[in-house]
Amino acid sequence: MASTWRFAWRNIWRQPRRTILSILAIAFGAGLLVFSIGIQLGQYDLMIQSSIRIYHGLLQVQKEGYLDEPKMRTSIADISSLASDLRKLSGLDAISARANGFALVSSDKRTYGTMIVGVQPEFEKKISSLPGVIKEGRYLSSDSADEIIIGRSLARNMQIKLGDEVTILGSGRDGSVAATIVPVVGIYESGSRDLDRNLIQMPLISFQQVFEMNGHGHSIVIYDEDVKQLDALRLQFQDLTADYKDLVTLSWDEIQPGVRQMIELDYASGWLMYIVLVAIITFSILNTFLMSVLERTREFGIMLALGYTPFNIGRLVMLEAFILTLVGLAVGTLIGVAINYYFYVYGLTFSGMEEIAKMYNMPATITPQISFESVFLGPAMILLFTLLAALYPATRIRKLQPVEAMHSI
Amino acid sequence: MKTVVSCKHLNKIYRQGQIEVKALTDINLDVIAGDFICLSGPSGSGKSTLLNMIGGLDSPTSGEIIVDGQHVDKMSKSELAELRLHKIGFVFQAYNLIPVLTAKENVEMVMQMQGDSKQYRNEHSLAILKEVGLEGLENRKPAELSGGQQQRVAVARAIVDKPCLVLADEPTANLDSKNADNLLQMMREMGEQHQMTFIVSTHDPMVMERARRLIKLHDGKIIENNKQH
Amino acid sequence: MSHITSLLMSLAWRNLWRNKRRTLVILFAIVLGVWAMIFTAAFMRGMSSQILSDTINNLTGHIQIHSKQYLDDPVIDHRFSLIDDQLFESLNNVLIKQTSSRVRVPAVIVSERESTGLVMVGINPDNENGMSFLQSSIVEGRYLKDENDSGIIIGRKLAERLETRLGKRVVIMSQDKDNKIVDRGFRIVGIFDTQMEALETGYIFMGLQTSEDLLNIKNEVSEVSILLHDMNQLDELVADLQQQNPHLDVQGWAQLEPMSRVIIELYDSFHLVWHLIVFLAMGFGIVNTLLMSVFERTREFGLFQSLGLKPGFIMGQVWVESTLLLMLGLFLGNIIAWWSVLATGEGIDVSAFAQGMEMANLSNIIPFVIITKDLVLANSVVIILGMLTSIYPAWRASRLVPADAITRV
Amino acid sequence: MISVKLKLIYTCLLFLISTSVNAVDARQLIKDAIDHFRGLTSYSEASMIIHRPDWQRSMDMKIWTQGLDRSLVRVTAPKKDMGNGSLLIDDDMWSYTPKINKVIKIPSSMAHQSWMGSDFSNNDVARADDLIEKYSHKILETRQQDGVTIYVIESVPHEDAPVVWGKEILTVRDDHVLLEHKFYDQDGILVKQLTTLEIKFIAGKNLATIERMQKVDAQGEWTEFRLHHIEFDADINKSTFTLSNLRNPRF
Repeated sequence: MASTWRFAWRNIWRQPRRTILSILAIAFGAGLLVFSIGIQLGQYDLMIQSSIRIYHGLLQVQKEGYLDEPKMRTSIADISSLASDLRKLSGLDAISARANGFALVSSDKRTYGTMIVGVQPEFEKKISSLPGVIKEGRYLSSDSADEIIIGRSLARNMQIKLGDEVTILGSGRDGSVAATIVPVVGIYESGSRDLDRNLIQMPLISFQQVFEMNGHGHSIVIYDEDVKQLDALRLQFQDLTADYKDLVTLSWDEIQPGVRQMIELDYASGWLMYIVLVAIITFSILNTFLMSVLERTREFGIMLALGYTPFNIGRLVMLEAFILTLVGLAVGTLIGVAINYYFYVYGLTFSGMEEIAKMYNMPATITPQISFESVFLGPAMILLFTLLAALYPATRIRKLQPVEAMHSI
Repeated sequence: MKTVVSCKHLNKIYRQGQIEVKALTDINLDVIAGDFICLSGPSGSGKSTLLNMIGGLDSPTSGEIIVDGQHVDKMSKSELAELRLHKIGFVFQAYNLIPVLTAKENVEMVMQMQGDSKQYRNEHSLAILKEVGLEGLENRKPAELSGGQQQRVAVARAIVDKPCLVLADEPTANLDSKNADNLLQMMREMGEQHQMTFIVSTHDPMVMERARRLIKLHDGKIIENNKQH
Repeated sequence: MSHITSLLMSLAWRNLWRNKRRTLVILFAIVLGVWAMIFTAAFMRGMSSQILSDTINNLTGHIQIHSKQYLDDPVIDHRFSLIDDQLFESLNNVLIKQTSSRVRVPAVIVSERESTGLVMVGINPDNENGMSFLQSSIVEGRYLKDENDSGIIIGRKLAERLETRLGKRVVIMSQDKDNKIVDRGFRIVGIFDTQMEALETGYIFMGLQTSEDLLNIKNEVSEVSILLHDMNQLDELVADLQQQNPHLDVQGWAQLEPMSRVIIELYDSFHLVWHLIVFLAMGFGIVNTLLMSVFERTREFGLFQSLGLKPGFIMGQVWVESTLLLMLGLFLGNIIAWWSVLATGEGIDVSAFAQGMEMANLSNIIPFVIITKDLVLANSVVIILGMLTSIYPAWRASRLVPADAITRV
Repeated sequence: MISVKLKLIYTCLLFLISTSVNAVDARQLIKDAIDHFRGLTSYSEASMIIHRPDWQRSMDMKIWTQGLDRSLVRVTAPKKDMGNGSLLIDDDMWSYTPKINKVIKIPSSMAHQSWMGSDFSNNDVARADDLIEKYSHKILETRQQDGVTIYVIESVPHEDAPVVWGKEILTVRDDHVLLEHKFYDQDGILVKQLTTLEIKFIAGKNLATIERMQKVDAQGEWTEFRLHHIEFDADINKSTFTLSNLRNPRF
């Protein structure tokens, strides 16, 4: 076997220039694919990260039906202790309870209807980047403080500034009037127009008092920066909440299907481009395989005369193609990974990126993903395509007749 | 009589790594116009090298070559190409013809490069192909002609624009004796008819017989330089 | 020189087909590459032109004029008078193709079963025609007759949500200029369908006069939308209008919809990058194939030299050969790309990713758009880079030493 | 949602506080009631019960009215809602909550928010006085039952009336007690109905003292309005209905 490999290896280098060009073509393709898949996946990670990081979390435990129809009464009893139980049982710390309401918020000058969310400030910091984007003032101090933070756009529309008091008027969980006057202690700017215009946070216990929640809340938000843990975590939390009636564990993409679909669309169109690219590369090197067989007809004739079977020769030809591809893939993959590693360390950014990043709550630098998938998916596809291409010349060998072959030039 | 080719103290040394191969050693040779010279000797004796050098395909290590009054050894690549185009015709042992062109196109090609008009090219190529006995085969591709026919086309192409010198490197090597004889016969006739100088390398005795002058080479040296007939 | 050119051409063309299989393989790679370039460019152009036309059609126009505070707080208070000599005069500009004045304020729509908040738009149907998506998107019923039309037009999705339909009455409620609640019943006379859910659920349209009557205003509007003859004059006109109407806010679409602008710019810059990538992928194959054909024709090139053809001629021969190959590939690639774009008809339906598309400001059908600029770019990349690339094999061919070449077996 | 509550009460009052019917013209039947009612003032005490399969809550309130344009409502129980008040003057609404001691004007976008969990939709109560002017009325049926005449009136809103219903069918006794008020959509399908469950003779009149609003497609969910006490022509003048009185716990 070793000698077959050595034989194939030597055959490859009979035409060094051609071989090097073919290897370069494969290396180029592999490098490009490794690089762009890495960037692409990195960007998706970023989009997912940002979208779950800013507010919605990786998973949410909700009462069944709440997602479709967010009624105030579709709530989870004693949500703070459930959240703390889940923290204990799962070992994860980034778990926070929330309660949601809709209310009229007025300043002296204006009144707007907005979302009001009761949060646990201590844990909210671990699951959401919102506490980190306070541009004026500070984040909420404790679970029971009477204070709110408000988005920049809403503050501007309501014509209020830090320290001003706003009136909140809504309906409590029991239908009673929920009302309070609270000072604005922080103004945030998340970059998401929706949030900045539409979301007010207040401490959970204060919220529960104002809205007569009686300890209830609407969702337990679970955050983990490793999106790949999603399925495992989901199962874990389904198990942990199995004893509770009507609780469902929802993943980020069920809560925000838009981001996932955007990624899927981009991924699908990305793959179409990759496949076209790999096909072009395959055809580019198909000639190398083809010629290395056709110009060796005489040689193969002699081999046939020496007792090789066409199958042996075909295998040799395939092996040569395989080795050549492998060398190219190795070179390209190394280069691709090296480039990605460089950007992994130093970050990649380009013009226009910042504006897009802002729209989607993303940082303006992409960190390429370096994972099994990002590194090997592209090269594997090239290998598959080139081996398929090599089959064609290899099958031609079966038609060879020893005497004719030996007499051909 | 005019001297067409003049070689003085011609030396050619090939280097293959550490090894030096003396291909030609101190060749002195004058060829007068209208001569039909046979260059003979065993393989490796330097026949092809000498021919290539006279034709400017290869350059000497030392010494000088004068073809039709011009110092070949001092010419640039494109001057050499000009010289070959206008003054020298080549016939090789094999692979004389451009495979993608027909017999007539192969002959016309040189005229085309010289800028001859289409009508002139047409008339002359047809005439010369008729002269070499290929009437009716003008539009065949080389692959559709026999070895002898191909060599005739090669000769026709070499002489079509009346070069002063035709260099033929073993033109008969791939031909059977009858075809070889015919080709030789034809070349000689053409030379005489069109007042062209032929230098033909060969190790075929039959060819040597037909030569007016026989030059024998051995290990890169002229060992015999006889005038016959 | 023509005799040499014609010789070069016929030699090159015949040489191209000496090894049919090899030429076909590389031709296929080129055709695939050219196809990929043009098809992808058409797709991206379709995306960006879709974004642009959607942006412009979705009530944005090329330029919009608002009162200073309107964009921050789009309510009835921030309106401006149309009977303003200065404004009237400055809108009488030769660069302007069409203008449409609109009342555009928040409102609530109520059916028997549901109610929802949205934006109520009062338009002059004649001025609006050709300027926004509305008239062409009417799928049921009719367009507005005039400014006084008593009916309203609503989106299909909105009708579904409200469980109402064409011919039914709904109640529209808003605030008049004194912030008093005003409401009225309106009959639905038209249903529009735009594929963009946000548009279909977020807007209703009525006659401009009807809306002014409802809001108790006269000759006052929320915005004037402007369409130009030539988009290149946009910046100039924005500056002029702003200067002439300092009390108003004049903005071009790119400022109004920065997201769309950034995406369009990104797509634009990606064109060339993608072309280069595809070219590189096939470039290796082109060089390799040409080199193969050069080296197996070594003796022939020796022969050419012995016949007195200069190195330049030999170089030219190979070069013309590859140029012919490239042009043939371009020709077929263009035809196939054209054909495949035609075959997609109105575009590809990506409604499976509807929510993701909406995040990117896109509708569900993406048309393929071929424009001259993109065709020229793709073709130039291939022909220019292709000719540059084939210099190497051509140069190799011309560098063959004649004595070696001719005697090589 | 405060406004909705307010209007709900307001509408209920319209039907509760009814006087005798002398004419048999449909429009007149309703107009007379309204005309008689307008110019009158009233003070009443009532409670509202919102019932759901899994919960129920009740709220007591005091209501002052003057004609159709003005009303003031003060919640008296349960304790946590005590003191909440609403004021309606023409089409403008204000809300007051003692918790924050603040009066808030309800913006239009909120005025039509559906009231969480309630069976009273804002639409049917949006314009109480519209029922006279913005509808066409006709008597569908006049029948005798238990010695009283019962009129069944069909009211169809005018084209531009801010009403979403296709038609409303009211069943009124000749002593002007509303027995039933059905709301049909524009396809003629019954969406919800208000039914009088109890009639008592109080304050010198026959009045519906318990009314229930129920959506047709949500059984087990209803809202009841119960009238406990009412005084007509009470000592109420226009100055009762002011923002300062909204803040004033006496009212």
